[in-house]
Amino acid sequence: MSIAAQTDSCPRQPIVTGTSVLALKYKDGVMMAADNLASYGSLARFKDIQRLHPVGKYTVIGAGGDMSDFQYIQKFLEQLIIEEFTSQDGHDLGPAQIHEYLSQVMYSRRSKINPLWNSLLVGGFKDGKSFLSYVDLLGTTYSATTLATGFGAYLAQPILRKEVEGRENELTEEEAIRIMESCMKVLYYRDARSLDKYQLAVITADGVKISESRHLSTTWSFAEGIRGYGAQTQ
Amino acid sequence: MDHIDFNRLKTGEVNLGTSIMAVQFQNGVVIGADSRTTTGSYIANRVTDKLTHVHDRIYCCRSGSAADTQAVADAVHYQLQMYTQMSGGPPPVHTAAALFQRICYENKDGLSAGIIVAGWDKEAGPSVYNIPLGGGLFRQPWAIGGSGSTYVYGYCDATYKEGWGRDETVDFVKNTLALAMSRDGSSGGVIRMCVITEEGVERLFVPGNELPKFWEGAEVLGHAKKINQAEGLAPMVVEA
Amino acid sequence: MTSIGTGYDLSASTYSPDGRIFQVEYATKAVENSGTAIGLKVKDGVVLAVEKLIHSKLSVPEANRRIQTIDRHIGLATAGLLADGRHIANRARDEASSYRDTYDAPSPLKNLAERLGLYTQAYTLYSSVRPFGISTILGAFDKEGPSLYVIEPSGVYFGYNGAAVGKGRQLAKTELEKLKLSELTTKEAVYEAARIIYLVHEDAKEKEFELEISWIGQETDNVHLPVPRELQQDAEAKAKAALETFE
Amino acid sequence: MFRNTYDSDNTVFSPQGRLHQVEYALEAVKQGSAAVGLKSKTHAVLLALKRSTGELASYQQKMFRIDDHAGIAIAGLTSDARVLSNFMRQQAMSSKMLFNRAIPVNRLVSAIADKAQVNTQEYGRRPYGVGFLVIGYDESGSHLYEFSPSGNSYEYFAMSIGARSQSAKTYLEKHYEEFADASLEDLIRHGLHALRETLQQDKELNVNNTSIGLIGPRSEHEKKGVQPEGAFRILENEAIEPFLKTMVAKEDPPAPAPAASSSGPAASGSGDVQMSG
Amino acid sequence: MSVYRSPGFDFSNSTRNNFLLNKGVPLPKATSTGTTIVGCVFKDGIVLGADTRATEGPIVADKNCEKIHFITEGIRCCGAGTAADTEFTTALISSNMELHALQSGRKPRVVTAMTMLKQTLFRYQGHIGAALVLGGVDPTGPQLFTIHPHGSTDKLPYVTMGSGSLAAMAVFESKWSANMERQEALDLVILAISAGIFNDLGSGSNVDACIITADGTEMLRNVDMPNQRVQKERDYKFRRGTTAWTKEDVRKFVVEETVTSTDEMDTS
Amino acid sequence: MADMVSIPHSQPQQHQFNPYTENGGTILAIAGADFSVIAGDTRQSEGYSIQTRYAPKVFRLTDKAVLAVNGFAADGNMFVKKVRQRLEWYRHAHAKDMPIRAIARLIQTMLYSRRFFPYYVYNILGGIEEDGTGAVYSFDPVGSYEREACRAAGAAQSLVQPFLDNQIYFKNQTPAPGTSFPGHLSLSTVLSLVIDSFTSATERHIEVGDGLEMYIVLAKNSPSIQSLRDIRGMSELTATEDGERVFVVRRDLKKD
Repeated sequence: MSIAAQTDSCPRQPIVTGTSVLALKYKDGVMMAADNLASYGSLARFKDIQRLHPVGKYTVIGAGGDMSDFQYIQKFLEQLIIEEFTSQDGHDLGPAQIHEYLSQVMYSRRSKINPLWNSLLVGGFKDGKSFLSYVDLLGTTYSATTLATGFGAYLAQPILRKEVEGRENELTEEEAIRIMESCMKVLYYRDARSLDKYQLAVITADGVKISESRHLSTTWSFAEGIRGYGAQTQ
Repeated sequence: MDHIDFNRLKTGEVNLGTSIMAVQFQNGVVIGADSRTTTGSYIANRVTDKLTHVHDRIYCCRSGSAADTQAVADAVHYQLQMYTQMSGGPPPVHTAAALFQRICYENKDGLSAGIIVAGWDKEAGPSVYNIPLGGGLFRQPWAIGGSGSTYVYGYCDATYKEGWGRDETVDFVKNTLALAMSRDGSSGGVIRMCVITEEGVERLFVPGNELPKFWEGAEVLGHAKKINQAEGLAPMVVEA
Repeated sequence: MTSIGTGYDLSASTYSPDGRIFQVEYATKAVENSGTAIGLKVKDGVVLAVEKLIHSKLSVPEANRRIQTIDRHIGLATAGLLADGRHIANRARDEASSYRDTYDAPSPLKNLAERLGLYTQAYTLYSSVRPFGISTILGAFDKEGPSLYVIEPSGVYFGYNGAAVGKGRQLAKTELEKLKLSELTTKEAVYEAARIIYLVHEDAKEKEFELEISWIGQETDNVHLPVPRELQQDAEAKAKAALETFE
Repeated sequence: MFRNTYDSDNTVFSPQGRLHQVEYALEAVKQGSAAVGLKSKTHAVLLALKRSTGELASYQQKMFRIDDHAGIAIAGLTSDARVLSNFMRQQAMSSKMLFNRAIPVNRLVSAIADKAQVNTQEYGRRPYGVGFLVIGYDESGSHLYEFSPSGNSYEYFAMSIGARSQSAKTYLEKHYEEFADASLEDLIRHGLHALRETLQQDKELNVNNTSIGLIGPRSEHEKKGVQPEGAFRILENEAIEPFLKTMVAKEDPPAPAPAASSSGPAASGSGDVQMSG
Repeated sequence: MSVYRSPGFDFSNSTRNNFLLNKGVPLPKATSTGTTIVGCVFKDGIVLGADTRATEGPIVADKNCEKIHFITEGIRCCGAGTAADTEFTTALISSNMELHALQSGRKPRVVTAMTMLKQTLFRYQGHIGAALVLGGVDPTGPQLFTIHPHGSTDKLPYVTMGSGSLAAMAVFESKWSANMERQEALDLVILAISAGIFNDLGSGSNVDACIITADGTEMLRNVDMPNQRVQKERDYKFRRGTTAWTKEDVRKFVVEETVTSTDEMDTS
Repeated sequence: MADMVSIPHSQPQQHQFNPYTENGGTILAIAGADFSVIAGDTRQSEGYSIQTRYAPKVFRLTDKAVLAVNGFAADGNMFVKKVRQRLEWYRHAHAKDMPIRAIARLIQTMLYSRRFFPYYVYNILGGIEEDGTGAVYSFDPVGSYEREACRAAGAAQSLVQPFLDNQIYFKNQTPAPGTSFPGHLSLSTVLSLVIDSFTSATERHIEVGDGLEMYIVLAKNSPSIQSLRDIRGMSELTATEDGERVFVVRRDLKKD
């Protein structure tokens, strides 16, 4: 399948979009989180879409940005995995390879000035090693023990770095879930394109698990007494 | 390659993306608003109070630029106080609305303000005035405004009935705002409402985690078929 | 072969005076020289088995596969020229992939068989190419359930409940006909397939061989996979035992 | 050699279902000097006999590096080998570029086999006239493959191609069960013994006419600086001296290797194989 | 345009500037400083916090500047945005507050400062690039506001501003609670500022804090210093005479004068 | 309000796709008599955000050549990958590593081939020439290059280059009467200067920091090896015996 199949040479802009994706490394592997919202401008258009997608047996990709481009990415990765499966020779693609491939596709599309308008996280676990890396519409890549795309880079990454850096090998799954939950809550509070419904993916030696939708419980009570924006008291 | 993105966010105007509403009923009016203020898609304030007191029985709901609407409301608030001192009695709602309209109309190029004025007065009883962007003035039995309102006109048209009492009106406002907030990314947070009657002003508060719930889609649909490749070799999905 | 040397048999684009295309028939000969391959479509799946002749004891067991995977749910076994077999498998993968691309769904086997039939047939039309020297068995579990097709060098294809190609196909077919295929489970079919391949091989008294066997069905979540080692070993043991009683 | 009506063209089946042109191409492989390959659990080794066209000529190149984890030895038309080995290098590099992964060895071999198959089916082409032994190391361990012009490829514990390769095969078949756990030195010694079988009566293996290609951890006879550790490398000239010394003299009387039964005219000993054959 | 001004708002300057801008006459660019500033209410008062980095584009202009400005004894204001704007605006309002207090004879209130600030900023339609966190304790109790450059205000129990505001807000949103103790609140503010310092390139160096209660104001300059300058590997003292010269010219600066008395001043 | 129109800021939509970005950081290289030091910080940023605290900008190409890339990270990584593939083809063809001056010319050609859609990357190539001398080649994004004794590039170039001019070329320094400045600095001096360059750049440039990677290439049998004896955080990357040697030293930089 040709990756550059799209003939449209004029770069579009993202239409139906997803917001942040978060990921961290912990003791048993990698955890990733993303909410279930796809926005159309400021319209909360689809509230039940999954933005975490398993690729093969060891990898999950999470996407922010244009959802149609993400679906296209899912499709060609699925083809790639099938190609790999049909070889039936004991070799299969791990997260590092999938990330490399994705980076090449993203970079080559940006070089054609016809980008796939996404920020993607690739997380995985294979042969006893965790993997976590980022790639976006420009083909820019980087790795770290905690990563966040979109607003998450501003709102969640500070918390993730504080909680995770230096403790990657101690953090339990429960702690990791707690951290993710608190980051998702901050995002729900402060990102106008987010939702209080999200999913978690864990990738460990046991393979890939993507959770059911989870709801955030939020706090608002402190706001009841607020009146006006200045001198007003009633 | 300057750092424009952040500058925009920093210097960008603060907006009340907003869903606001006012409905009159037999004895008074119910006004309501969400609580979200945004710069870009960052929520600068998630518990804003957009229901602004301009006189004892007159409030306005603000939408548009936060700075502009605050300045306008402050100015009207001041003028109504002057009016009260000069005339020796509380102003009618229509007078408050007229003051708002004058400022909005005369500065229509420089202001970004969509305001609903509502309240109770002795002459007219309860009344609701809508002053949309250009600075026109329209009296309505119910009014909605802000970016969230476009999603709920249909609901309001289908639901509103004349002759409601207080409680039905409060529910109508609450449900309408909840629906608007659930679809409009620029609206959200909590619902603040005021019931303004001859007797006084009653504040109501619905926290963000107790908003009325409506249809929210499946848990996760996303993809017609999701392959769970967690266990063993990835199976193919076969439609029944 | 009465027309050998008459010159009407040198090209796929030439008919003989009695309306035959000899090159296609010769291609079929290539199939008949090769180890037997069989396919069984049963109640809840499909089993493919191949009698893989070992030409050297230096070759690594299990390495040089003759059953290939086309998509998650499709397997393919060929008899004839091995390299042609890989060619057709690659083509089959492309077809399956392009179907997926267009329809966002796994290709039904019927569709794939048709596409491959057309492809094979195209190689019987021109003097610039030769026909494929293979017969192909395709097995799958698609939305219609288990499915089995055979494509001949001429490009014709048919659906089967049990199919056999290659050197021992006659005997294998006889054996397949004795089975109540529609009542067998996939697991039972593995035993039958192993028995038939052993029987066919014994009949031909060929050199060493290796049994290669795969399945698709409920046992594998509808994925085409090699039969698990323990099961294969057990099936082979039973097949050998059956051979003794047979004689 | 017999001639018939069905052997002039690769798009023609004989009435027996054979492809004579392809079979002739296989003969071209047998014209080349012999190459031997064998593997253990940790190593894979290639050995080849180099010919020289004369006193003043250098010895031919029998081995090519494909990547750090793969290399080949050839028998047959060297120019065809260059085309194919270049293609293999491209495949290896594209795998690095796209996936940052060393290409699995079997796929490397399948890629050229598929290329070769096309040349057996379409008019206006000829089958490649070269055979390869491919060694490699990947996630599933060490590998040895034979590639032939028919478009076939097989994986072996040990194999030999080229002139008089049948004699080497006979040796390998006798000893292959020892290879899996053999040390690198033992593995190479077996390889040398096998290669020796392909020599004409009066010839000996020496530093000039023997090449060794290998993959896997360093031997005690090798200099340091294998780059990176265990990568494919070709040993020639004095580097193979210590290995030649490990050879054990043939048991006398030397079991005369049966002359390669099906091979055509025995390799003449000098003169590289030319395109015209 | 009429020579008479209509009552109300006057946007003519803004119109002129936009016109010039469209004509291609660029306005001089003021340096926008990245910053993290925060404020939070606790049981007895307000804690304000700020980082100490000042930048000019990507260059660190000042590694330890002060961003918490004095308004009155019980009211302080953190400034983010254009450095000059925050300094002048707060200084102006500080002065006016003092005058206001003197005139009214009452303790100054935070809302008063807030109103002055928002009216000033609104008048300039965002061209004064000051983003402020205003906090203090007055007779009405602890008060905390943010003021955006366009003149809008927010009244909240915890606020952040500047380029590091998201990082700091993340800390508040996950850790703030009502009725904190003084130390708790200070620790939280330090944590919030640190989040800005380490995650936002516009913010850096040290943490300043200010605790305001009814009892008084405590300015905690450099309350945390997580980014000390490291020891250099080499000593860069230059030998005397390193700088070359082309000519030498020694002048005497002690001038001797003799003062002689003249005739008496001639007056006419 | 009919005020949907009044939300110009609510959609941060970029209408024109910009295929470039700038990822910060700084690189530098200094050539000695028989060694070369090539260094870069490890911060990768975009705007005011730190993307990662560890993204290498300096890459070992061969035992005698190290390449530092700075600018748009995606272009940089791709460029290094492509250079490495070209070097691999060279190795296939010649069974040896490409000499550094040939690599320099190769890089020029590769950069210029994209003259009208350039790699937005500043390259500095450091290593050992065939004659055993230390070399530094610096490039602009479209391929103009020259051999120099030292060069800084990237975000803090304007901070670091004047410092190097002063300390390496002794610009604006007059030697003490009767003495002259050394023609080549010792390895230990150079390493100190490099470290000080980066700690200073970290102090005053917001895009520099987090970590420092210094590659050291030594000529065959270089006596400079002595200077490396007590360097902490060092590891060797040499692949071949009896030739040039490559080392890397990693240090922390401030993280604010």
